[in-house]
Amino acid sequence: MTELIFEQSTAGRINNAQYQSGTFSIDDLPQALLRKTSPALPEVSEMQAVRHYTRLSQLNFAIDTHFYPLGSCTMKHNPRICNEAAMYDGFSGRHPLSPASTGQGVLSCLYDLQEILKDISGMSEVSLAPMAGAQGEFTGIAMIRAYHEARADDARQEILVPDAAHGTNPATAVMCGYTVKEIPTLDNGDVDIDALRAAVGPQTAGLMLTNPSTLGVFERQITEIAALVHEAGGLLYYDGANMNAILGKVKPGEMGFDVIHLNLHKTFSTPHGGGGPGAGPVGVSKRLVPFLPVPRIAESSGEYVLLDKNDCPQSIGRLSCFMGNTGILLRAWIYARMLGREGMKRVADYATLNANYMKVKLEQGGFDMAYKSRRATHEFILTLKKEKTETGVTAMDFAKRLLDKGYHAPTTYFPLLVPECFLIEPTESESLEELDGFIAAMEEIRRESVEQTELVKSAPHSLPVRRLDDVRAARKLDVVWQEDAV
Amino acid sequence: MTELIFEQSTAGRINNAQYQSGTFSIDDLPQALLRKTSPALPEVSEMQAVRHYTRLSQLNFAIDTHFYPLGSCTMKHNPRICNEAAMYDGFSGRHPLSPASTGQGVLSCLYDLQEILKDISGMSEVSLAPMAGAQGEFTGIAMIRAYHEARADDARQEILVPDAAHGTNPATAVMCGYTVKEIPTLDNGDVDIDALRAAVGPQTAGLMLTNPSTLGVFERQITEIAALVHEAGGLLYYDGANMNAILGKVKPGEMGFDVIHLNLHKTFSTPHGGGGPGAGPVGVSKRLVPFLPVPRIAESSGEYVLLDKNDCPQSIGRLSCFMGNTGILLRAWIYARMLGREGMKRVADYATLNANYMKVKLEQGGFDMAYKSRRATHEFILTLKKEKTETGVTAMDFAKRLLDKGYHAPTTYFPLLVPECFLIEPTESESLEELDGFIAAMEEIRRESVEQTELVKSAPHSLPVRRLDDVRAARKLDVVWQEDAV
Amino acid sequence: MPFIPHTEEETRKMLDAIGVSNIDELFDEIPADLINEKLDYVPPAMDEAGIRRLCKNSAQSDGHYVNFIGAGAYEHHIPAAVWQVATRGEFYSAYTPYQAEASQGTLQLLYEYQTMMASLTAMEVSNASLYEGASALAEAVLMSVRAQRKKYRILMPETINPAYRETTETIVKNQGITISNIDYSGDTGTIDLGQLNDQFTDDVAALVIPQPNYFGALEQVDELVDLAHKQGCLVIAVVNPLSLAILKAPGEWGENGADIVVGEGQPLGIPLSSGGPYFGFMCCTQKIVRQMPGRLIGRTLDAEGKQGFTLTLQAREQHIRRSKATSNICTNQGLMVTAATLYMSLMGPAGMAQAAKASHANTRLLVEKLTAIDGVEVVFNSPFFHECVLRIDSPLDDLVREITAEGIIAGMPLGADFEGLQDCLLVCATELRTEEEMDNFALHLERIVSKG
Amino acid sequence: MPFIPHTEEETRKMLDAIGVSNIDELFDEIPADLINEKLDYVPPAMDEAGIRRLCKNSAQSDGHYVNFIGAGAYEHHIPAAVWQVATRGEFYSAYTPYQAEASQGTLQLLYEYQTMMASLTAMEVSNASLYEGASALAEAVLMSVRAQRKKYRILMPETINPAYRETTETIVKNQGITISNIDYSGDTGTIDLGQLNDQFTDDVAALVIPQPNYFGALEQVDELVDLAHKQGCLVIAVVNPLSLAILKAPGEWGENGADIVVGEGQPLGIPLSSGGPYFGFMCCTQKIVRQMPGRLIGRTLDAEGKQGFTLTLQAREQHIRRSKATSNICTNQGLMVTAATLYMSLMGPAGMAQAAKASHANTRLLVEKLTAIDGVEVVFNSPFFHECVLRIDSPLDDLVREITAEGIIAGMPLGADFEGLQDCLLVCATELRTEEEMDNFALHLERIVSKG
Ligand SMILES: Cc1ncc(COP(=O)(O)O)c(C=O)c1O
Ligand SMILES: Cc1ncc(COP(=O)(O)O)c(C=O)c1O
Repeated sequence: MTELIFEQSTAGRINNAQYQSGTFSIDDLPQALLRKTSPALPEVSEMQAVRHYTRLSQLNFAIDTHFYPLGSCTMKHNPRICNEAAMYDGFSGRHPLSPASTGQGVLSCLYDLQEILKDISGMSEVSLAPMAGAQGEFTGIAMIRAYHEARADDARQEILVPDAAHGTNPATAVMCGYTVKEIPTLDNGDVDIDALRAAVGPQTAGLMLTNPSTLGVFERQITEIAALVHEAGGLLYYDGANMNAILGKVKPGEMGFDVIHLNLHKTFSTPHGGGGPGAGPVGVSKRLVPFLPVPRIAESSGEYVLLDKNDCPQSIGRLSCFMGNTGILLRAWIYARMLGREGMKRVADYATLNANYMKVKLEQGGFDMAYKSRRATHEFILTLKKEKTETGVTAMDFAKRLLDKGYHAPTTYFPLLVPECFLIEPTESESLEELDGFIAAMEEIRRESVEQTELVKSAPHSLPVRRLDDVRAARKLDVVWQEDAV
Repeated sequence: MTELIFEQSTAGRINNAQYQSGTFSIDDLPQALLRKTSPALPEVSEMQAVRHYTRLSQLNFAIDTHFYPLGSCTMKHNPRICNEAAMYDGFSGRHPLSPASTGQGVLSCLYDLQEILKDISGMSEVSLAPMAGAQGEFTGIAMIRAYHEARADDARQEILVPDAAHGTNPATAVMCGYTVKEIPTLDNGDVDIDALRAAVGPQTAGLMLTNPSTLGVFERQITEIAALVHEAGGLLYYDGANMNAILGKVKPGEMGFDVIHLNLHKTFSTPHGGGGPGAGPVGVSKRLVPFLPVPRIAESSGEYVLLDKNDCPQSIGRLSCFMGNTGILLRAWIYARMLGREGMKRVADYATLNANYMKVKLEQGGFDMAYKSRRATHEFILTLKKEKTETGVTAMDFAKRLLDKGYHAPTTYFPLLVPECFLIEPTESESLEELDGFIAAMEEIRRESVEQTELVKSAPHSLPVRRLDDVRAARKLDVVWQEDAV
Repeated sequence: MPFIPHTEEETRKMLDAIGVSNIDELFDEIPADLINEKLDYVPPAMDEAGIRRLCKNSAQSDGHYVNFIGAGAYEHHIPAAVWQVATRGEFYSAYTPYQAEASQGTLQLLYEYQTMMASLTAMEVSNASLYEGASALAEAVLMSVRAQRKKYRILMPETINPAYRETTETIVKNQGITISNIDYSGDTGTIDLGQLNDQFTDDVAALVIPQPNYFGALEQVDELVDLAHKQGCLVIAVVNPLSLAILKAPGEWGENGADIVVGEGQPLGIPLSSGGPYFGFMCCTQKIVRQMPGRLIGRTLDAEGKQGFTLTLQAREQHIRRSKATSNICTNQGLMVTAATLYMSLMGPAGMAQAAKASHANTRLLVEKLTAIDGVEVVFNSPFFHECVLRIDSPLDDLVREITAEGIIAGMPLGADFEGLQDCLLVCATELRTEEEMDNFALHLERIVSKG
Repeated sequence: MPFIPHTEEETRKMLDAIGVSNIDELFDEIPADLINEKLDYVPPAMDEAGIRRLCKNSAQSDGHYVNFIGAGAYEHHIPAAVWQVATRGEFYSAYTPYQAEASQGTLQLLYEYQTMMASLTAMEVSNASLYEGASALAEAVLMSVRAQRKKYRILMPETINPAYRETTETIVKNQGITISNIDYSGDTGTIDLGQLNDQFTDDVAALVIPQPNYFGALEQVDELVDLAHKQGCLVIAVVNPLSLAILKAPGEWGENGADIVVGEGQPLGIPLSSGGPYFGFMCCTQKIVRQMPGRLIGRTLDAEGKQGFTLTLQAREQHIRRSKATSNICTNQGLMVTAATLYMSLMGPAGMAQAAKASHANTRLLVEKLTAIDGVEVVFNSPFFHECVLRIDSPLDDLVREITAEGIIAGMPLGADFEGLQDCLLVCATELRTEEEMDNFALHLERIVSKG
């Protein structure tokens, strides 16, 4: 059933349990400012709403139902205690502008999280304010800009970004008023250091780097790269979306980065919620501390306080009305405390073990790896170029057919560098049995793509809908329901 | 995927988050009393457990996903606030043997529920102790027995039960040491009062009656029946499983009943939970008050207290270790308070409206009603005898085909009196749209049973399994998993 | 109207279809003098915001106490996933799986539950639940009498939870069954084997053995089982399911094991909730499965030979067998069993053993701390699982009240139920009790005892 | 290992398959001097029982306060079904619906959400969310500049929430955009139309209109919109979505309505949670949809002509367009939108209107009660929605502190953000505030003010 909620609506139906009793006058408000017609929200009973959204939910693949090896997204288990605790009345009921004295409980958790993130990242200070990775990036690059400006180093108008970078990196640089220069990648997955050398200069504000990169390999020349950029007077930004690969093993601060963001909804297992919310804390080296966004959480003689613009005059400012995605930060903190000191490294260990196992097995099964000679990090790239040439079956077809077999598809067609690619990230929380099942499904699909090409090309066959027409979606834009519009 | 949890288990896997750290010695316990081999419980990760049971849950039909017109079971909407509130720490964390002073909150709710149930039932006193309808019946009949015994009226060894009664009624009478005499039903659905007259006598301990009866009609001669039984010295037991039909309209106490039970998991909307828990409070007229089970909740100068055997020397005793299904009682209380005075009657009104609407529409659609001339109460019976004769398609086939069409089947083959019967109870919480959908599905199946008989006879086709072999289940009893046993 | 979706227009349309002019007409078969729509007590309706406020206040007023009380219900850790998954609508709002094909989720879960319980108890069969522990014992007694025919006496030790004995009496007394008490030894707090020996007359259907017993002490189960079996008598074991992660399973007691095993399922992931809902479990040997009460799930095949699950042996049950059924039970405790199945899966054998061991160790530590106080001593010299009886030289009622005021539930006073134990308290420390909490308890206890 | 399922044996097997002897070898491409497994701060692991205890204590210590504060986040009733359904694993643990066929649940829900928001604001298009209200305004500013080309000035009234202005400045300042402040009238607490008129120079891209504004007062939106449009300037409306159940929708302001509508979604079923996660919403006209940031869900057909839903106009987004994207946003606030969609469905238009009306009525009642106190008066003579500025003749910092000690959050002091409003407090009473709570607030306020 995919009837829309609006199609189940009946004019005049009221869900009384949610309907405050009493009549409340708004006669004192000017008629001209009042709404004349009721908004076309659904008029359904509580049962209809619950039934509809329960049934809708069942149409989703999710970590709680399926293996979900979406590369770069780190779809790991979301412990249920995190959700429970973040919803405790004392946490969920607190108004953001209440005096800090009424929030020592939540602030103590957040402060502890800051300290934990400092420890694992090797940075001097951390701000929890950014609400997702992309906002973390914005924050970081804005701080780099503020740093250069504070030193009146105004010629630096360029941000360097490897061509393999996530789309948010160049988009962020532009939002901060920079131009973007792409640095090519070598065949072995490392940055082309000669090209980099040629590109850096007095115009360089900084370099954004993901390490391990989005190619699923560790950038081995990171120390040289850092030196190059620093020598040119630029700063280094670390996109920490792949931190899961090196958690507890390598500290970005020690690789030479000046500013980093972490995706807590990835590495720290907060729920992805069908597209968020996330949390993208930033960590900075000493010289960038003054520029951190406000509010900042600080401790002063055993009390937790919020620092504002008056306390931090050089701050880049606020990123949101309040202080970020607190409830998500709480979930991440709980997860971090449950991992504990000894558990951090294990995350990287087993995420890497799972990825390398899959890489080797799939290779043995005849699939081509984009970076054959390299170790996988927590993820790796498989290219289906050969399969496409031989049978016409694309990475997209493979992806859709995987859905039929009960596996969410890996990330497809990203990074753009690699043709017909699958970016596969199993995460540490999946069992050997699940990995073997996925590998077997991949091999099966390859057989099918030879013997039953059409079956694969027309997949999926067992989902609520068959393959959807994306082109039509963009051409005949229908983003708001009106009766009989399809 | 219906792989069993045991098939996902790997020896030695530990779900550490739930594993208390530390080593705890049990060396002080005698070796002979210790377990030698670990129980074969699943060894899975938290994610595996969550994924497995999430996926299993999706295989169910439930009120939250489907129309579920299971007659006699009153599958109405379960408001989510009831679940939320019953799980509040203050409620869910209280130990049952804590002093009553630590439970004034919960006791005040339960006491209020007692008073509400007294009001709607017209009885003198109510006990919340019974944990389901059947235990309510047991309690009631045991009190009837205690009453006769207290009067040394020892010759009464028989309980009268209409042949249409629910199976729990005769089973209960036997558990209380009585013999059961069945009273036949007339073609119009009323009790055969002449047969009853002939059956009552000095051996009669009492009569158990459901009104509206399980035939979906109101027993019109209830006043005469009560007089007959009372004159013979027997007592009247009211099986309140069908109270939804007359809530706020008729009080069982005023029909002449001496003792009743109510199924709160039906009339008061507590969750059915895949088979329970329920709550089956009993209400009694004055003469049975001394026999009520313990503990009883009473009020004494503003404080709520529990009365025990010392306070109630004639009590039939305890029904359980503590005081019944408190958490379910709380849910029922919340529902009752949300209905409120004005809402009680509406339940009966709209449950009855829905049932009569379906009855009329299905009749117009050509289906035969078992009690054509009668009003439906909150439920009604349709007989597929004609369809079976004409096409060989049985009520069971209809039921299974309904599942294919996205509707849970009504109660089938009960009451046993009516051949090929469907006992249909829509409840007040279903919308007209849903009722019309069901009616259309029924008509469609009738067409199919003529044109595509085999399709119907081999239904279901769209569920996780095809029709299951119940005979094999009983013959080759397999109730505990062992590898490779199927 | 709360929870009723009808608009006035729809109501009108439906009335027209039926051919009546208003809803009241639909009740025209009810004798007019029986209609009474007047409610005197029921208060006006409350919206959800209002009832939530009221409930929060009530729950708040009951507060939060540190429990050192067990006596049949235990505060254990419950993984967060248990209730978040168990209350998914598909489990929460489904009913008894009468349409097996549309209920494979619940059915497979119950089959898995049965397997877990059978394994935990080392028995061949488990049913899908009974109401709770005490009434489960009553059902076991009735079952043993059915299985034994013409034997109507049950040997019930004094070491059983007294509420279990009372419940059993209430439920079985009208069927001509006699319950004979077996004394306990004042030294060990366990069944007095000497007295027991004299009780085995021909009419004894079964011996009940609690393990651990009400005093927390461990019974000599091997000897007891063999003794009973030698006398042609069935054995009904009453056990704490969590304890079975470390204690010998009833199916392995003595030569041939217990015949019926029952108990309270609450320790397996069910919150205390002032006493319910919990669930009773029952396991037995294959031989007497047809005497078993309650629902039973079987694995079978579908029309295409694929595995599936269904209610089975329904011919034992009231809805088929009516007055000849093995019990009148119908609705059982499905949702609680769902939670328990999740609990056992999430904890696994190692997690449950750890919880059991930690409870044992904590109780030992507690006993050590409390008996260090002058005027507090252990009563019985038996090994115990996670409860222990202490004799305290201070008026118990006052003591309990005073300690409650400190936010501590001290334990269960035994005086009301056991002669000679007037000054005794049954205490318990599960794995959730911290040393700090124990020290705090000890501190207050010392203060009170010393001033007494 | 918490959340890692591998047994030692499996690990061994996997290492063998890879052909390495231990896990560390898998990291052999990382320069050895970068490996640093030493953590100085991170404490040892806690099990779930331990972390639950810790969280309960922390949450408990934050206590429970009666909120008379709004200023951008509001305590409204949230139906219990909202979060019980929204946290179902299938919503909670899924990601951005990149594989549309396997994400129809989330996609259809988001399409329904877009429809609801479009209807509520009377706009043609809604996106699938931004982070929260203030950054949504920043995105709207950027969007208006893109749509207007070569115009880089934004008119921002002083009546906007100051944190919105600050956030916008942070986000847009590096793109050469100037933000000009518009004064407010000291009488009405709304935009000073006179001063505004002078500001319309050629380079103005958009006028921002908050409704209700930060002071709770209602702006003359019709006039403002028409004025701006006449000047070739876009209108960005910043609205409270719940207020739109009763207030005129931005799409209907003036002759042609607002062009972009943004705001904070929190009032639609999201708990306060110390400030997040909430969600920002954004609606606009069809004309400028290609300038919109964020995800957009479209309805389309599948290979068999059946309706289905998918991400659309992705060419605006960073993962396709990279440096030319409309925004860098990627992860948005999906789960919050899920909750809001449930909220709007459960409340319906009537329920939301009722909540809005009750909030309005409660705030009026509160203002009446508080201004009955000597030394407390209303500052602006405008109609207000559910917030109002009061001038209080008492040192505000002390007052707020004292009232907090009584369990009441008194309101938002305006002195730090507004010159001339040093002694002013912004108060709010949503539908959840009872008369008893208001009386209690008044009582304490009176006590403090009178002694001052
Ligand atoms: C490598 C990389 N960088 C940045 C991001 C952006 O993070 P977010 O989606 O939280 O904004 C992502 C997430 O998709 C990513 O994978
Ligand atoms: C008419 C009738 N009586 C009694 C019962 C027994 O109630 P319970 O299942 O709660 O034991 C039922 C429930 O199925 C019923 O429908």
